[in-house]
Amino acid sequence: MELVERIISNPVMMEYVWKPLVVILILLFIVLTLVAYLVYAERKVSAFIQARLGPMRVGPYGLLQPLADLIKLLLKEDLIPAEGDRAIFKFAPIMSVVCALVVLAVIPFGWGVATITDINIGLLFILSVSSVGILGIILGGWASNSKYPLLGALRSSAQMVSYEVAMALALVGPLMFAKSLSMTAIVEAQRADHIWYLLYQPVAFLIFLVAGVAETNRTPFDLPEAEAELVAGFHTEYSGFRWSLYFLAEYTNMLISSAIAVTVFLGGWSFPLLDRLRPEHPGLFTLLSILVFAVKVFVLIYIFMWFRWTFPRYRYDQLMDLGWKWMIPATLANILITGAIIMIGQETLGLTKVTGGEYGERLVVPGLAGKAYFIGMAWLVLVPLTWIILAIINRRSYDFNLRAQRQIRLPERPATDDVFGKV
Amino acid sequence: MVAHRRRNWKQAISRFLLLDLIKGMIVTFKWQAPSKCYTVQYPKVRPRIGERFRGAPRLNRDPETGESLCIACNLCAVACPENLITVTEEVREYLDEASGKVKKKRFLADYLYDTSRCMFCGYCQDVCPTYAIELTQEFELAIYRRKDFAWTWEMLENGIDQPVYTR
Amino acid sequence: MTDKPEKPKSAPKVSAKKPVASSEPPPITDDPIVDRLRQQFPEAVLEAIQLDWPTLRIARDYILRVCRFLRDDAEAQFDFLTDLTGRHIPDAEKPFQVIYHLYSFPRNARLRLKVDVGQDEAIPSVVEVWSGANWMEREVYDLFGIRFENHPDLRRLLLPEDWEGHPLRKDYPLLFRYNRWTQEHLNMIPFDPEGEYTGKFE
Amino acid sequence: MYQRDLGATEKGSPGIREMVLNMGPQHPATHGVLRIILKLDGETVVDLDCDIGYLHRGVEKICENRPYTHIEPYFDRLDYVAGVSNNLAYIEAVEKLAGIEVPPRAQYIRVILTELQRIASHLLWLGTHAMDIGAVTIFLYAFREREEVLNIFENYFGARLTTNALRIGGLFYDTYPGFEEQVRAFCRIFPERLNEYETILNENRIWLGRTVGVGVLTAEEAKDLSVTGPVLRGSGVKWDIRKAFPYEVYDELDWEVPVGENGDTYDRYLVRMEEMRQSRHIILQALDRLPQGPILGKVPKMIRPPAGEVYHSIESPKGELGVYLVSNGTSFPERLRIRPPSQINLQALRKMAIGHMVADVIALIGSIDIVLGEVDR
Repeated sequence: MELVERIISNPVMMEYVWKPLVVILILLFIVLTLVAYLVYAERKVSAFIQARLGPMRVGPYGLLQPLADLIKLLLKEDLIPAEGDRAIFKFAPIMSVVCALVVLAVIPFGWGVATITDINIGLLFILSVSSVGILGIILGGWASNSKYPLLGALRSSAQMVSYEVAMALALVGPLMFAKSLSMTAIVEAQRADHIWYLLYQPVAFLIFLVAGVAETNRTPFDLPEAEAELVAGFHTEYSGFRWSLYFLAEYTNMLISSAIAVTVFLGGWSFPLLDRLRPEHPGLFTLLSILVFAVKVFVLIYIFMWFRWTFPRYRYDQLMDLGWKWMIPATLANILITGAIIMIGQETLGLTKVTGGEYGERLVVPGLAGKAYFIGMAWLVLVPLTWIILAIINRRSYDFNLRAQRQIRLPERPATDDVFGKV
Repeated sequence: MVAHRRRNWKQAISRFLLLDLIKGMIVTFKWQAPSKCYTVQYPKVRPRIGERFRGAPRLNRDPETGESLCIACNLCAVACPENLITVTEEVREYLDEASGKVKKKRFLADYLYDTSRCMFCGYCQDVCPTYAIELTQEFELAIYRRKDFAWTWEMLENGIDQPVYTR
Repeated sequence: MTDKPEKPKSAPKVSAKKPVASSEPPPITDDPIVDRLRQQFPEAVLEAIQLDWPTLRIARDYILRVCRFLRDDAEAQFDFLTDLTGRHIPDAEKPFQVIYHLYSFPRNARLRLKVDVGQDEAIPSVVEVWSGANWMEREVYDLFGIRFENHPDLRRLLLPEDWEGHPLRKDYPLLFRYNRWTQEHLNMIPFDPEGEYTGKFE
Repeated sequence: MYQRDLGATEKGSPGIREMVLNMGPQHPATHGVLRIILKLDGETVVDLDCDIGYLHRGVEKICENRPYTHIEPYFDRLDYVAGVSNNLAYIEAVEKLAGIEVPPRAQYIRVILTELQRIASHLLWLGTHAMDIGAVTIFLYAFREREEVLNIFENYFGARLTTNALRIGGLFYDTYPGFEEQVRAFCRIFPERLNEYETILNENRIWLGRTVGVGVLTAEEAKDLSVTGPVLRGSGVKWDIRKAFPYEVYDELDWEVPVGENGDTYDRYLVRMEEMRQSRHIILQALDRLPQGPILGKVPKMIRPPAGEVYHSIESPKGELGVYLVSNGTSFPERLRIRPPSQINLQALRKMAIGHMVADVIALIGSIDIVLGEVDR
């Protein structure tokens, strides 16, 4: 008895087991509820965009719809294809959802206690874990032993490989200012500098946004599950709760993508003028910081949804085109030009200084003149230069020359074939 | 007239500034106001049905005497492209009040209308000389048993019991 | 429930009334295209009459050559096959008829060709003249059983490959619910008028 | 099961390159029960075969066993999104065969109704086509406008899709009070809504990428394949039956035939969008000229056309809808052939799709605008 008590009240256990467990449970509860309501939000947003009402029956304004959906999904029959690989088929959605949830550990939802952990390789951790999550999709598509899921899985893997690169490279730009991979340090850098990195790095933000949409398999990049072509893509054969795990993973990924974008580009939980509260009312500040973070994330999620319900879907080869011919060159150009801008600002003009602090050294632009220089350079030089570089690289592509595209892309018709004869 | 596409510098610049995408997004954003919603909450709110709507069949009665208007002339059965109406007639004697004599006349014995095959073309009501058979505005025809699709004379006169949903 | 007995009903009942007498359609005498056709293929045009469109009756062996001539000829220019269909006339000596509706874009004119086909006879396919004839000929083959020679892909179009009979023939019964194909493939249960069909899974 | 084996395995033993993908008959983008068997190399279509007939009901056989007056409701069920156009094709064929005159008021109303139907059908096409390419919102916008047309139909004939609208010799119903205002109100809002769709789609780079240069059908190929309607016009052939063989009062009205240049999916899209505008133009003109008078001509009680045959075709929203009617002098037709425009247009799918990707096959099915009720009959 005493032993048990000692184990329970051991400060090491307290610090490394019980406290994290409680935090994890609370976080999971909140996030999973949130994700359920994200589905509701998606349905409502799509309905309003389409001049409809959306779910209205379960509860007032359909607010209990996620609950009803959950019950429905739990009660549904769990089908496994007869010729499929049963073990992998069952394992794949779990893998997808676990990877999505693990990432939540390092996201700074707010100041202080609201950040669960802060590891100094936060961004790398997120990028690496979330690329493992794609394995769940590939395995699920493969294990279904069906052609549509297989096609979806293959599309998904190719898409992930190309957009992961663009996503990671887009983050390099802001990191040059923050000089840290720790998520909290990035937020602190922006807060201390009274700036959002969106202003310094518009190109990187745009590319990150697009890559984030692509990462989360949403229209216009929802090729893995393109419902018109591949029925439902990789989860065609899934049903019931396993299907909902994929769904959960997708929406969690959307949450994570926007959370990273908010942290890196939009100042995370910080907000101008809010800092004054910190010394006097730390509790209130924490709460407000969570709120600020949530509002920013939801604005981005709304934009994701808005994209989805406005745009048509890319074709597979166009998606690859966009990834490799536009996004990756743009990120590389962005890194190069940003480096040059920082060099000039730092060495020639002396507008910046590197300071150390709680979270290691970072680049600080103290004066208004320095800020004006960096913002001006970003919008007046960085954006046009990137476009020009892209234009030179892609001068033959269809975005410039539809006529050329027509000549290039006319399908090669086989002269004769033995299978069906003429027509 | 040739529906041609414009390709010029203006368009190229607008593509660089993503204007083609933003314009579309503005349109979808504009429609979000709840006042522009087109949904009719069906079981709560009944949709407006056109006056000439051809829905569930009905056999009309004479509003004064309460007798069926049908004279068993069989025209509707002939007019039906699907041959789904079965009119059974019987010849009965009755007392003619005007002359006070006993006369013989055809009366309706049974009327069967198979709604499962009905195309709601309206030929039966067009051809009816006494406006007895009529396609009403009732459109809720779902039924649990397949044999209940065959509407008898009684069902045709009184309508069928449809559950009324309120929410 | 009105369950009709499965008796084959082929001919309409109301044919007892006498048909309305119609005047004979006038023959075509001075159409340059028909003259050229007659010149080119003296035995091809069996009959030429003026219905709503000029209608030519063509000998079966000539149809491919006539079609190619009509398409390529500088005066005819029938470059479009509007429709190709068949007809079954049970009492005739040659019970089948294949009917072609041609159209000329430059001249905005139509032409109808008819070819009589006997029982178990095949007719040359015109797919090599107009590729659009492919599915139309397949459909005629499917529904009438007229075979087309040299068709690249003569399969049934609408009905299953192992269906028996050709539905648009006049001797094909109208009500044909229980046949061998449905027994093999559809697992149909005979309809019981007294039975309860609830629509639920049983 | 009945299709030929497309030979996925016969080609190479160690490295099998081609995969056979069975698309349909239950597939979200095949617009019904169309089955397409695709032979794929990666995602590129090497070959495809359409398997139709899942909805075959033998309408032609049924019609041979019905009197002329009973056939019209069956025509509603052919192209079930364009019932009035189908009715018109049959009714006019019978009128032509029996020599029945239609009073001018009925002719004008018929024109108004068929053009409304064309708008409704094209709106449905736009919605489904855009949804196949991924723009789901357009689908609901287009259906919203289509609903307005269907409301007019409901008020007019009492049915929304299976209209059974016309009668041999004219119309059954005269206009209802408020008909003209309702049609005019629709015509007022319609162009701006159409502009909105075009704002979303016309210049959108994704839409352009998905449609421009996809499924090119040259004018020669289109004529060779007997393609009609917007698909033919998209290929640059300026041909419309309403101009070539004017029926009803189309020759008195002023309108134009939109034509594409390149014969790709985008041109077909543009042609149909322009056709909707032209239809609205026709409707407004016909409303202005709508004469008073009877709506039903002199029709014999028993319709028994003299023995003979007639081929009559109209420009339905899908293309040339022809009716070849052979009469033997009785009240039953001897032979009734329906020339189904979307079935014959569907033949061109193979020519268009080979060399493109799976996603383009979907876009092409949408751009041909098929309705399986008509393809299979």
